[in-house]
Amino acid sequence: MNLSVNFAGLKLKNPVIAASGTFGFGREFSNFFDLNRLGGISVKGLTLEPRKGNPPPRIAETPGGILNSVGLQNPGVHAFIREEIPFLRQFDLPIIVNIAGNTPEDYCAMAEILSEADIDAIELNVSCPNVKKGCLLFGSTPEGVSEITAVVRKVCKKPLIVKLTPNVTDITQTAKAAEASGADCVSLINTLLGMAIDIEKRKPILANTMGGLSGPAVKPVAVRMVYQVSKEVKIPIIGMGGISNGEDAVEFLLAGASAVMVGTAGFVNPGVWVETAEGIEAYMKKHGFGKVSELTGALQE
Amino acid sequence: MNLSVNFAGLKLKNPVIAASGTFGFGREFSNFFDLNRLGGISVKGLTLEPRKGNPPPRIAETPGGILNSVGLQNPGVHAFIREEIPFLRQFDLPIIVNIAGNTPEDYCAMAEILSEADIDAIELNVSCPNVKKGCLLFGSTPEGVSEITAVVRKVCKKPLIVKLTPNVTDITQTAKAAEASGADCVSLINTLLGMAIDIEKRKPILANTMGGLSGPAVKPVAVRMVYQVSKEVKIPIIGMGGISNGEDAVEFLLAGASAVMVGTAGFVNPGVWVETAEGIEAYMKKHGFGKVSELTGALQE
Amino acid sequence: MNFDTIIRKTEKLSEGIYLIRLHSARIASKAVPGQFVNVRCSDGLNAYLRRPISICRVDRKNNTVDIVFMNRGKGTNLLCSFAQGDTLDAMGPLGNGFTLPKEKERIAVVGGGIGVFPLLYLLEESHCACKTAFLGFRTKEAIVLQDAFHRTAQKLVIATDDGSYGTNGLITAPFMAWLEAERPDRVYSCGPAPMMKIVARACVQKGIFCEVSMEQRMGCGIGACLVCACKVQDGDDYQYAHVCKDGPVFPAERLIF
Amino acid sequence: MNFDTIIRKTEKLSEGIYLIRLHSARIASKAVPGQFVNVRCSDGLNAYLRRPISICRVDRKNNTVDIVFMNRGKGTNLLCSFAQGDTLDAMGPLGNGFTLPKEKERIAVVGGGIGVFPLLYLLEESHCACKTAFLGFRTKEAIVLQDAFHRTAQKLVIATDDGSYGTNGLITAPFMAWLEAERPDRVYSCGPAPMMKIVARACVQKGIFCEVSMEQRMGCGIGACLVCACKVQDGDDYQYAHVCKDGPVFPAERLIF
Ligand SMILES: Cc1cc2nc3c(=O)[nH]c(=O)nc-3n(C[C@H](O)[C@H](O)[C@H](O)COP(=O)(O)OP(=O)(O)OC[C@H]3O[C@@H](n4cnc5c(N)ncnc54)[C@H](O)[C@@H]3O)c2cc1C
Ligand SMILES: Cc1cc2nc3c(=O)[nH]c(=O)nc-3n(C[C@H](O)[C@H](O)[C@H](O)COP(=O)(O)OP(=O)(O)OC[C@H]3O[C@@H](n4cnc5c(N)ncnc54)[C@H](O)[C@@H]3O)c2cc1C
Ligand SMILES: Cc1cc2nc3c(=O)[nH]c(=O)nc-3n(C[C@H](O)[C@H](O)[C@H](O)COP(=O)(O)O)c2cc1C
Ligand SMILES: Cc1cc2nc3c(=O)[nH]c(=O)nc-3n(C[C@H](O)[C@H](O)[C@H](O)COP(=O)(O)O)c2cc1C
Ligand code: FES
Ligand code: FES
Repeated sequence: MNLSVNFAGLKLKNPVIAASGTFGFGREFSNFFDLNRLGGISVKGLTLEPRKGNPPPRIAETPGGILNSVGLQNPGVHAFIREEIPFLRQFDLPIIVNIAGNTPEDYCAMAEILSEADIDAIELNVSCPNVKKGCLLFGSTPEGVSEITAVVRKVCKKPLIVKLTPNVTDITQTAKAAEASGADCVSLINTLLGMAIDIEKRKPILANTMGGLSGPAVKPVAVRMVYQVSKEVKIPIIGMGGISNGEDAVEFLLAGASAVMVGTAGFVNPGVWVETAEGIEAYMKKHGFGKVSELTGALQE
Repeated sequence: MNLSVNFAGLKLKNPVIAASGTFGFGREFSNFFDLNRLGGISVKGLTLEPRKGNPPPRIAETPGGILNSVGLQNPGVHAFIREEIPFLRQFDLPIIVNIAGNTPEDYCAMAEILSEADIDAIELNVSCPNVKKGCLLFGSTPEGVSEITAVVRKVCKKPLIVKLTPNVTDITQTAKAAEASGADCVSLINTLLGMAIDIEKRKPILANTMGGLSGPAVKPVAVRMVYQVSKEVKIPIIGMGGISNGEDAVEFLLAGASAVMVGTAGFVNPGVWVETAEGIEAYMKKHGFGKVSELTGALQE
Repeated sequence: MNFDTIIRKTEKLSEGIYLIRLHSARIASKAVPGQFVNVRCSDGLNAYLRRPISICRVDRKNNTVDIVFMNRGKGTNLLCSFAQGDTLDAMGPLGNGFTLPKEKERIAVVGGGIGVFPLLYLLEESHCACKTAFLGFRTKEAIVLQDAFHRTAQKLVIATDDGSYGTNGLITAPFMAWLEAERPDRVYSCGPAPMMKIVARACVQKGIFCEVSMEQRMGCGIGACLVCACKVQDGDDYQYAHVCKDGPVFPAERLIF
Repeated sequence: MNFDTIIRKTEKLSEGIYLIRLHSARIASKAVPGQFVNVRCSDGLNAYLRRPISICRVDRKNNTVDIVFMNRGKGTNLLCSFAQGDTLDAMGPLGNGFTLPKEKERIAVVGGGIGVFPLLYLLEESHCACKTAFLGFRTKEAIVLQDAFHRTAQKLVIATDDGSYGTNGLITAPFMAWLEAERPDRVYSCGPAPMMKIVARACVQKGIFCEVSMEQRMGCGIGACLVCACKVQDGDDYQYAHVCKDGPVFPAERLIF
């Protein structure tokens, strides 16, 4: 069976992509499975300059999910190009580069640099809840999304994915803003802003007080948003949020996604990416689908 | 130990209130425990006229939570006053009446009628995601919340609680709007809009397509919102969303709530309301708190 | 609140169908045919909600209650791994049961798939002149509790969708023929909605007393959350009644399928 | 991906402290002292994340691995109910271990509470001239594995916070006195951060080789998610290293407590 998908200038051998921030630059998980089996990788969010990230604790377990507040710890875009691309290029694996910045200039500078690098797409992270400046501020309003998307579009020679935050009143507005400003694709959802308290210490568990919620708990919110966005935009959608297996992924595809990203579930089960692709394949066999794209939006209403 | 709390004109013998829509008008659960042990009840959301509600299925199970799309099935405010208040008044139990409408006039008419009834407070539901008109539309913007709160305030002679939706970019804005327009208290969160898909039938599980997410899964989002709102408003807060025991409730109190509501967890454990109050008491004993109000906002930062 | 029961026995009745025998004086002493228990399949977040399962048989002397279920999802799958001696949290008995027949009456039950279980309990508690059971299954392998039905009913008709046993096709066919010929006093039905619809409509047309037991996804199981809606007649209009509290058994003429 | 191991034995060592003996050729053949396994305490949403637990002992001949843990939350509480014959999903061995001493060297381990477990494994694998163990516990009742430490170390000093056994107070007091007098070649420490901070600082000051094993809440356990941050020196500045991949064992001089 053919699991490949083609959209937004990306060719993926299967629709399962490792979600940004949960898979580093692929080195660690490559000790556990063959990265050639992934549909793609979205690397840890990069900034122009290296970032230290937030103080620990950076993670809290919540019912059916986790909160994280890594705060974009990363070696910077230059070190990435120098040290990580050669490693990743050993594999037949589309590289999506997730980027975040404090200012439109930051985003543009990175997009320009990456346009000349050996990568496959750029994912604009305008939705990270764990940094003080920029990022989520842009992603929270249609105007902010428009602004960043438009300026980056001008300099970006790679397929441009805009990653949307779920922490908005109406995600179709930010999705439409991204589309209108030249995005080739939207990916959603980033994490839901949340908080957990250690009642013995009477302190937030995360040193940064609040963090981003991901994992199975957020799945219904994510499916809903993919569904809503798919009704309002024509560009393809990469869906994510709480996917743990092929069945979950099929929910996102039916809701309107062209591909999915999987993150948190890999912490518990490093086999999740491969198993999710296999699960989609099994579903297609059982129900007589020949191509993954036939599943996209195939909801009976 | 004294678990009583006094705020917004309400006197509760303990801070645990049954959440609207999960406890009917108290009759059913009264077969399982003594309603005198509750801090209060927020009754099923009422409308001016009776409503049939949405077609089934109205519930879907999701990881660590549920989606519901009851759609405000209720007998109307008049039948409630006639048939349910006498039943509830057999108990020493503050009655909070949750009301929803399509128009400001609906809300006002109900507030006027209920101001003359033997009840203890009115909870303005401007956050129900399961009805087509009104309600959530008002709750989604600070202007909408202001409008409804202000007009109801004029005719309402009871303590006025405004119940906020989490489906907004910034809940502190709607909370401040409620406060500025005369609310005595805000309660949060109502349900997060979500969706689940039956991949075998390729249809949404809920007949209404989307529904409201509640239960443990939403707790981190709810705690975060209570915390954020408590930093921005001076009126008391009733916190809810995923509470399953005393420890969960303490999280909300520490985050800034004066009392809590508990809903979904009661479907699984009908003892949850009583056990939550007992759990708060045990926590207070262990940590040397004399009054519940000492816990409110007692986060060390 | 403690709804704990002790599991006295578990048994695999056929592929995917399991019986659990609970020890519970609370349930055994109060249950009537048509009622259900609402069970917790795990004590955490896995299969978070309780699952409604009909009572299939009660042994009042020994205070045991049998439930029989099909493994068809997260919750029932967890239930399969319970064993003798384990504790099972079972709220109940819940809901309204069937109206039991009078001594002289001739009754029929029409069940399909997992709908047959409450009907066995009904037959065993019905002390009346003549009891006929019409049961539909997918295949021969899916047939369960045949002996038990055989013992309690004077006549037992079985149909399988694939014709691998008994009548070939839907159970409604032999039932409708029989109904025409026999005009029983009461008919009870539980199973897939299309089956119950045919049974209900035929009985209502002929003025034969008929009760059907409905299924719906549940939240609280006791009538407080209003999720388990079921369309019923309300004069010229309709209303949503609630399966857990107003049902699961409804008079056929009330229902709008 | 299959990290299943079979539980060969479980034992309650003291109030709230449990040992699980895993059968796993994969782990037993590769593990070195200081490494950990990342275990799933349930296979669903209860205690969703894996829990890191140090390897406490390895029997290479029999391919068994002992882990010892304190029941102090949701996950470890679930772990307590595992029994012999059960399957436990244990990823590992993970992280970097301690630098083993050379034959002629004199070493000390300084452990507190649940920090003592990896130190036992270290001592048992250290074939060197002289091994001294300093262990701190809350009370007499909390003392575990005393015999095992006794067998492998030439000298064993125990302190309890409440003085109910051994030295009264923190273990750092007798250790610091001894350190002053003995100047060992290597010191290894694992336990509460304040304890490790004292040990690390003293050794760094005196130029004694010292390694400490850090704890931090984890996500992936392998270095991919960057949540398990731990402040380390980076020239004049600091960086966040990661306990799971760069540690859990760090040279004392690298750490910023
Ligand atoms: C009054 C009543 C009596 C029942 N008696 C029996 C019985 O005796 N034997 C038997 O095998 N089954 C019976 N059922 C059906 C049984 O409740 C479902 O098969 C079961 O809930 C499925 O749970 P799951 O976790 O396996 O499936 P999942 O699909 O994982 O369940 C997901 C959610 O949907 C609900 N759900 C799924 N299917 C149904 C359904 N058909 N009816 C109600 N809720 C559903 C579940 O309760 C759960 O909340 C009865 C249902 C009702 C309403
Ligand atoms: C490298 C390493 C080795 C360890 N070795 C041992 C050991 O040998 N024996 C032992 O008893 N304990 C050990 N711990 C601590 C052990 O991981 C925690 O006690 C355990 O995770 C607590 O889980 P819980 O579900 O009981 O607690 P909960 O509080 O319910 O856990 C909630 C979350 O916080 C995390 N967490 C809570 N406390 C800690 C902690 N101290 N360190 C890391 N994560 C934490 C949990 O993993 C989980 O993700 C080790 C920790 C690390 C990092
Ligand atoms: C530890 C962690 C770090 C993350 N870092 C990033 C990031 O750098 N950039 C980004 O766009 N999203 C980041 N995310 C969000 C994920 O890419 C994804 O949107 C989210 O986790 C939902 O998917 P999941 O439930 O499958 O994990 C991070 C998530 C986690 C858990
Ligand atoms: C079945 C159901 C019906 C509900 N109906 C109402 C309602 O009528 N009015 C309202 O304000 N909230 C309603 N809610 C929301 C709850 O009052 C509460 O805000 C939400 O469920 C979060 O709390 P929980 O996680 O403890 O259930 C309903 C929730 C559920 C699950
Ligand atoms: S399940 Fe709650 S009313 Fe029926
Ligand atoms: S736990 Fe993921 S990097 Fe350490």
